[in-house]
Amino acid sequence: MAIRTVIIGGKAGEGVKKAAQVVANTLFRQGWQVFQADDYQSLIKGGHNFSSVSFSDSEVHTAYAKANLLISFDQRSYTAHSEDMADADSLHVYNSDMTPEAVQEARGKTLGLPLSTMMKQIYGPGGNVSLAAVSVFFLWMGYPQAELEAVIAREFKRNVEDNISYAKAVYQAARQAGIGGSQIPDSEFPLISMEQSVQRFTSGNQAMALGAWLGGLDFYYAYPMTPASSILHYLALKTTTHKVYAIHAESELAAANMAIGSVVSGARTAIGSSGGGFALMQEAFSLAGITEAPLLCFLASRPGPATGVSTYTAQEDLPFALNQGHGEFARIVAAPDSPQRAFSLAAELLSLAWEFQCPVILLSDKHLSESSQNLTLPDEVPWARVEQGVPGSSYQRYSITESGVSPLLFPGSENIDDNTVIKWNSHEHLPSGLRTDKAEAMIAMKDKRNRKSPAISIATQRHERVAFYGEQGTPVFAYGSGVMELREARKHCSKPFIIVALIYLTPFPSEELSVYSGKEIITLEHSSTGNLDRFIRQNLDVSIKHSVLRYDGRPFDPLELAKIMEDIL
Amino acid sequence: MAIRTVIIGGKAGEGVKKAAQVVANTLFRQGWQVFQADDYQSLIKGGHNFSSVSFSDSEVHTAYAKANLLISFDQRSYTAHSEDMADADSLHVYNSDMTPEAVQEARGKTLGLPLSTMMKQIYGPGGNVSLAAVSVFFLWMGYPQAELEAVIAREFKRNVEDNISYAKAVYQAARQAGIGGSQIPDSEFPLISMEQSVQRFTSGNQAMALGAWLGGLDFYYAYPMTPASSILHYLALKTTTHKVYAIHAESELAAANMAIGSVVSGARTAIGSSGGGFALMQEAFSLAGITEAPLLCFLASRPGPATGVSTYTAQEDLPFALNQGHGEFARIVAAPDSPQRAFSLAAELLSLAWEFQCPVILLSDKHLSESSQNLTLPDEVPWARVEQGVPGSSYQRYSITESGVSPLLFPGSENIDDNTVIKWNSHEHLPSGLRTDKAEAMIAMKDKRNRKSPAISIATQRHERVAFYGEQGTPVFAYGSGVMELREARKHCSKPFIIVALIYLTPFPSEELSVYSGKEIITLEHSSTGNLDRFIRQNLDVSIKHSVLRYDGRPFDPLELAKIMEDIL
Amino acid sequence: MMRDLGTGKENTWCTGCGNFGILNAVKKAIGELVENGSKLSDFAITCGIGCHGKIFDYLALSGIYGLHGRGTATAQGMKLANPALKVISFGGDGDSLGEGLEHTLFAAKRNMDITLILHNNGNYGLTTGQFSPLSEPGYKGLSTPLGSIEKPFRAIPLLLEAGASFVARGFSARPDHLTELIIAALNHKGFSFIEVMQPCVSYNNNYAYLNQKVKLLEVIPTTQAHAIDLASDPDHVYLGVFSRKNLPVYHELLYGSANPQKDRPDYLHRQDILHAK
Amino acid sequence: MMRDLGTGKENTWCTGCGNFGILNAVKKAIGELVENGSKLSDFAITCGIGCHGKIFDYLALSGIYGLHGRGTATAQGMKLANPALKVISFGGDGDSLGEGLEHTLFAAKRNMDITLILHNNGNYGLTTGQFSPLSEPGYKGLSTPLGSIEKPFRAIPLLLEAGASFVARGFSARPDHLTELIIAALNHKGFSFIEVMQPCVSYNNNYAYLNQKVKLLEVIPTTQAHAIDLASDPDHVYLGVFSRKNLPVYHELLYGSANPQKDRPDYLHRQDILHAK
Ligand SMILES: Cc1ncc(C[n+]2csc(CCOP(=O)(O)OP(=O)(O)O)c2C)c(N)n1
Ligand SMILES: Cc1ncc(C[n+]2csc(CCOP(=O)(O)OP(=O)(O)O)c2C)c(N)n1
Ligand code: SF4
Ligand code: SF4
Ligand SMILES: [Mg+2]
Ligand SMILES: [Mg+2]
Repeated sequence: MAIRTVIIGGKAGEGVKKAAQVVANTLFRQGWQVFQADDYQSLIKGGHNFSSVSFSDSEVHTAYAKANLLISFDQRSYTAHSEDMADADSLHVYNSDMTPEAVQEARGKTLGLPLSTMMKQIYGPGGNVSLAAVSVFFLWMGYPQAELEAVIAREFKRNVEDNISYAKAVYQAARQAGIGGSQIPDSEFPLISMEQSVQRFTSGNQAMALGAWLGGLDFYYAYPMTPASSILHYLALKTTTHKVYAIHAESELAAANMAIGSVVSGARTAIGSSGGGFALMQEAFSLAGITEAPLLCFLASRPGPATGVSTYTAQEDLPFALNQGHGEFARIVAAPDSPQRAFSLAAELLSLAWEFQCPVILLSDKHLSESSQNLTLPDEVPWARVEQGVPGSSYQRYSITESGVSPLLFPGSENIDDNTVIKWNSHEHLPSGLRTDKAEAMIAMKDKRNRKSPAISIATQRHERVAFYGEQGTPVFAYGSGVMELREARKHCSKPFIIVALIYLTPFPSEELSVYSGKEIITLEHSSTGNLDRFIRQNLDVSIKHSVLRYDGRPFDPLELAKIMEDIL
Repeated sequence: MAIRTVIIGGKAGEGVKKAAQVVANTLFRQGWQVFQADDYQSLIKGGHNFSSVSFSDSEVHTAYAKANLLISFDQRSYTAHSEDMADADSLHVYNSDMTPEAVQEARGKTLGLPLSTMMKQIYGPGGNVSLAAVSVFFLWMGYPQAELEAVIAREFKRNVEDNISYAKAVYQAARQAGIGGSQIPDSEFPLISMEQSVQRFTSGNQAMALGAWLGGLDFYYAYPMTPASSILHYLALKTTTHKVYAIHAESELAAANMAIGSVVSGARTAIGSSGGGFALMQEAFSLAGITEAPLLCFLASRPGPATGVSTYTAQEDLPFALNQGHGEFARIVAAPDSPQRAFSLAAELLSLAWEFQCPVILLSDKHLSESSQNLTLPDEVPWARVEQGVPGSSYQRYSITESGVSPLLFPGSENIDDNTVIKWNSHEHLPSGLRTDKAEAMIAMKDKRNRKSPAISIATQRHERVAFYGEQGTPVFAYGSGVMELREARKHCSKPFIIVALIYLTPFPSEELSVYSGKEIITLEHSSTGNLDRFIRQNLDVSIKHSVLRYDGRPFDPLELAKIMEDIL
Repeated sequence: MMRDLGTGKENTWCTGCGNFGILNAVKKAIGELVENGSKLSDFAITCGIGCHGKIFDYLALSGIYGLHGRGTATAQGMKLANPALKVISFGGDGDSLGEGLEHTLFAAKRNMDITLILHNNGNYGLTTGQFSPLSEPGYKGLSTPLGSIEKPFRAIPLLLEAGASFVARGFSARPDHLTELIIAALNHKGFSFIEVMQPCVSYNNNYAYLNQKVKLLEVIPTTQAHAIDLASDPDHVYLGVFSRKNLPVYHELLYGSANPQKDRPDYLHRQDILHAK
Repeated sequence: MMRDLGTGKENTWCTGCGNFGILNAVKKAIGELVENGSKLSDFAITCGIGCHGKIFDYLALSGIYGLHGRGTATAQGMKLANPALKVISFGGDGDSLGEGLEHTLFAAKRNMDITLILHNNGNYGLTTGQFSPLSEPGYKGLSTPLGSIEKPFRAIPLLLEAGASFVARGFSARPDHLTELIIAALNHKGFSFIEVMQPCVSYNNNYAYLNQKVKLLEVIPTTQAHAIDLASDPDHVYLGVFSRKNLPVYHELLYGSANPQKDRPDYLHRQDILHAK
């Protein structure tokens, strides 16, 4: 079925994102496959934000730039999006109080409503213009007014009565202006009563937080940084119900070192940040390496370097993510190719971290982290299991083993007697955990740690390390939200291609990719210098015919990307 | 001529290193080519330290493990080194008070002297056993007692009279025991009166500090961390004479951000640390990237991860050094292949940093940083020059230029009028330095910065980016102190090989190395996982026949390495 | 007349934000200082990341928009390389007392001759209102939905203890008083710290509270203990100068009256020094 | 009888180092606590990097030898994950008041129920005697060959200001008194801080000075101002408890009497929670 898109634009503080969430959630509850992306700036009020909700009856992998229904609250949004109509049937509802001289759009229909005036009439000062978007959407979908009222009451808790009056007034005004009936076949409400227990509508960050938690996560330490902050916010909200503790520490350095402390006490622990904060966690990351601390790290990228562009998307951190921490140690780096994958991958990675006692990075980017999509809960996720040591005076934290993995015990846990001494160490150490600088001891302990790498490589093969989308055509390598963009673009591209979605990056999934050795491939990434190209070339003997690079912080529109792909295929 | 080695061993606090320095300096002043390496532990008193001084009439690139003259102050040193005699003529002088039952060594002669008893007789409590090593060395070299007295008086300022008495007493006792006359041809004192103005005897760290200073360095910010600390110590000592300011900041984070502040004010500035401290400077390194701050960074490696092994050597940080800082930006990474090179390279890199306004890493390792060697001052080094902007209201810090380099101005400098506004920015920015999040502006500024990379690649070709030692045989790739070890080993290896010493790592010196494309090579590095191999493979199409890896923190003995090379060649 | 200190960049602070008052006071203070002989080109600014940091974009002054928490470290480096500069560091409460607490306290300890203006809005404004080191217990933000369980630091007592030689408190809604404080801070030789009470209309709108509680200090308290008591008085938010001391400044202890930017030895001079015996 | 708390590892502190006194006092204190019912397996230790940190290798107790400056952050994480643990963080003056100042002050602010023992030797011992945040002006070390130009922090006043609920000072050469302090600190519920005057015979041998200046506090001062005065008395180095307050502790505010290590929901329980409406 066709894919339809609703775009809502306005100032920060006007509730653009919230309105889009209500729209998206309504569609989700009705059984649609929905994708929501939010474009916002680093400011609290004003500026220009817009949210896009694309939906269809089959999976939607990213949002579209052209809208079937466009709602703009202010002049800037009106202008910014006046070219963004999908087709002649598209509708642009705008705030005529803000945009007095609306010109006819390139295509589509326009309808000005005095949204501010109506708001003033109902609320007096204050008010919530974003409800207007919900009303227009409901009408446009052909949903009855009663449903609108119920949704408004449920979703906007402050000032419920005025809210309902305003929403109704807009609904009526729009209906009088001739909008009405459903634009979408089969959109009667409710179409499907969603099985809420297996389907959620979550952002990538929520999915990975929840997935990690289901896999055993107990503690999360972080310092807010876009686009990773919502992991912290989400888990903090779950303290009481989920028995997970999300601590906003004084800095990323504190977060990472507190996290390792919690690991020593036996808690399944994660940390998260964006590039700048992650940079501050480097020394601790290396500490996790030498102490063999299982530590799950979420790295959600945004354009860099340094502060960069805080609220937009990028995949610039690949080399940084792959080469974290001074010194040599085993680690795992993986990137989900959808919010759905983020859920299962987070659990997988937490489990692998504990199986192999090593730090693990889940690499995402703003578009994947902060965009929302239908999430189907998998029946099962891996559970972070621990190889338990035997308490007693002969216990050694770093016992030399064939596998390189030394059994664990935790201070103060029930099975520990007074003779058990569990010593972790940031220095090179003896099996006992006591420090050493002796040549043979250094070699022995490094060898022990290094022995884990091949085992990790085999263990990761339990999971889908590379996903392939499509059956024939040129292979296009991508990871993270690049995969989402390509999957959506493929729907519109007349020439065939196979998407090779790299999920596990370290260890490199050589086995799955050996078929491409000697072949021509295309790559796509959000970087200006071709990090992914260099990474692939380092690990696989391919010739890269074309690299699609984008580095303006914006995701690709699927239609635009389809055109690019047609050109280069 | 033959190479001879003096090894002095004892407890930390007994002055082992100092005695070796006096030995090395004496030899240096006499015109020998000298190499001194110090093996010490992370403790202040006790334990086991030893220093090795190898010398010859041609350049010595690293120290030897077997001694012609061995002096041990305590039992532990006696035992640790009892196998370390170079040949049957070698002499081991030990402290018979500490080693009552000396066994005859595998080879060589031994002489026990009651060094502690003699010390007690002269000093009463206290005293300085290390002078004994100097005395024995002087006698062994055939230097007259008067010279010994002069050197002792000059080098050991505290307690001069007792020192001289003790040194004389040991000299006499050793002479009576039959040591005497010169063991070395042409060792009359003084053999050559060294031209102190063109020759120095310095450690790698001193060489790079001095070289950077000669190239224009004004400020150095650091937090002590072995093996980088002596850069700080050395520059701090030069405050008054050299007008260079070395600041010990509250942390590496402070050091790096203070440094960038000083750059903004126009000062040629460097920072330095080892891996753990460098990890803490990542965010600031990335800040240097986006703000285009010329910043020279010294990274002196030791075994990792985390605290690792503080006082030993390693080359584990290569991938970390090459991929520093989140986000994408131009940078230069280079590694000196000797203390001599460290001097010129530091100046080169400071100059390149300012020419291209980018961060630069000088990568070394403990063995190169802390070992000392003859340094011949080059006639000239590059001088950090600045492309000056034109003051006035139209000045833009980040003006878009063909070359990618935007002219600089500094606040408060003499040519600045009140209308000149110079804005640096950690966010993505407009040419004015004001922040932006606009797509086109992001692309324009990233493109500007990226344009520097090819120019940097060309500019570095002014310098020796790769050094080749030898004329024929298998190419052996190495960098840093690996090169020093190979150069010394080559002297003893019957099979020929060419050392390919990588000095510039980023940009990769493809031009110089293209001749090796398709060839078989050998690599050598101090790493357990083959970082150098991966790095070379990523950049050059070679097949690596053999990788010599060492990761026990110790440098290679040249004779041992020569054997390894003979086996694999 | 002095040129405009604005940059023309669109201001993205929320309407009513206390930052406007700070911006205006800074402009006025610098205007007055320039009138009294300071050179505009001798001012240099830096900041952290946060709503406060945006002041960098609205002030046509030289400097660097730094990293979150590191502005005061950067400011020290700027000052040391050119002591003729009057360096102002704008900090947020998350920025200067959380992420960058260490740099703040060391700048004070060193009596580094720079000025730190703390935009105390009691939260992390720019990252959507999380609790900050100065938030009250119970503060609800996205990272503390059940209410903060930490006690706030007391900015002024902490800075006094660390060694700041000039310590004051202003209020963004008292721009004239704040202007005076900024002038005094910039004229002070040594580390000067101004805690500016800065209401955040979006996440911590304490205008009413502050308007009710603020009170001008009559004199500079003579003891540190008294200054601390007044600064942490539960009934009043005292505004004014809490402490002002003349103490040796770091850069003069380091290199006397030299100016490293102006006096740097050139290449030939360095060659001479190198070869001097 | 309690097992030996030593590890048999060769001790590499300088002969006469004040750290020996601390090590002995810790062993004795833990011995007494165990005698009085504490479980040895409930003690957990951490430290920074420095001479002080070597105590980790000499104590047969569980824990983690942490990063320089970060021990007190790590200690907090250990405590939070298992509140049954008695967590001790050993810190150096460079470590806890320089590199890691922020964590020290935040642990105090949070009243995190852990103990920080500060080995105050007035320098960076392990890295060969550079000046530290507690070194006196003029201190000559390798990084300050012309003498330090910074004033030292005052550890106790700073910690008091940050919110530490138990603050004391001991002297490594008064091991019995120090033992008592450590016992009191470990018994204190909340953040406890002991500044231990620890002579460094190699770089800062202040035995004579301390032996002459130390004096026992007679009572716990009743006001913070008085505590600060006594702690920074130029004529005496007072030893004893400067402040002890009963205040809510962080982990109980976070999760009451739960124990995350023992009460963690298992996989099936998580599935239930996930699917609960
Ligand atoms: C290293 C790092 N961590 C986190 C962030 C994200 N961040 C930006 S501003 C901010 C907090 C702002 O709070 P505050 O300093 O009080 O400034 P305000 O916005 O309240 O003025 C944070 C956490 C960042 N930019 N850099
Ligand atoms: C990040 C980092 N920076 C620097 C070091 C080097 N280092 C080790 S110990 C130390 C200082 C020790 O001083 P202090 O904390 O006072 O301990 P002390 O040795 O005096 O007990 C330093 C700088 C390190 N290990 N890690
Ligand atoms: S969020 Fe608060 S501090 Fe930030 S601009 Fe708005 S009112 Fe000001
Ligand atoms: S250097 Fe000082 S602190 Fe370190 S062990 Fe020796 S005496 Fe103790
Ligand atoms: Mg704030
Ligand atoms: Mg110390």
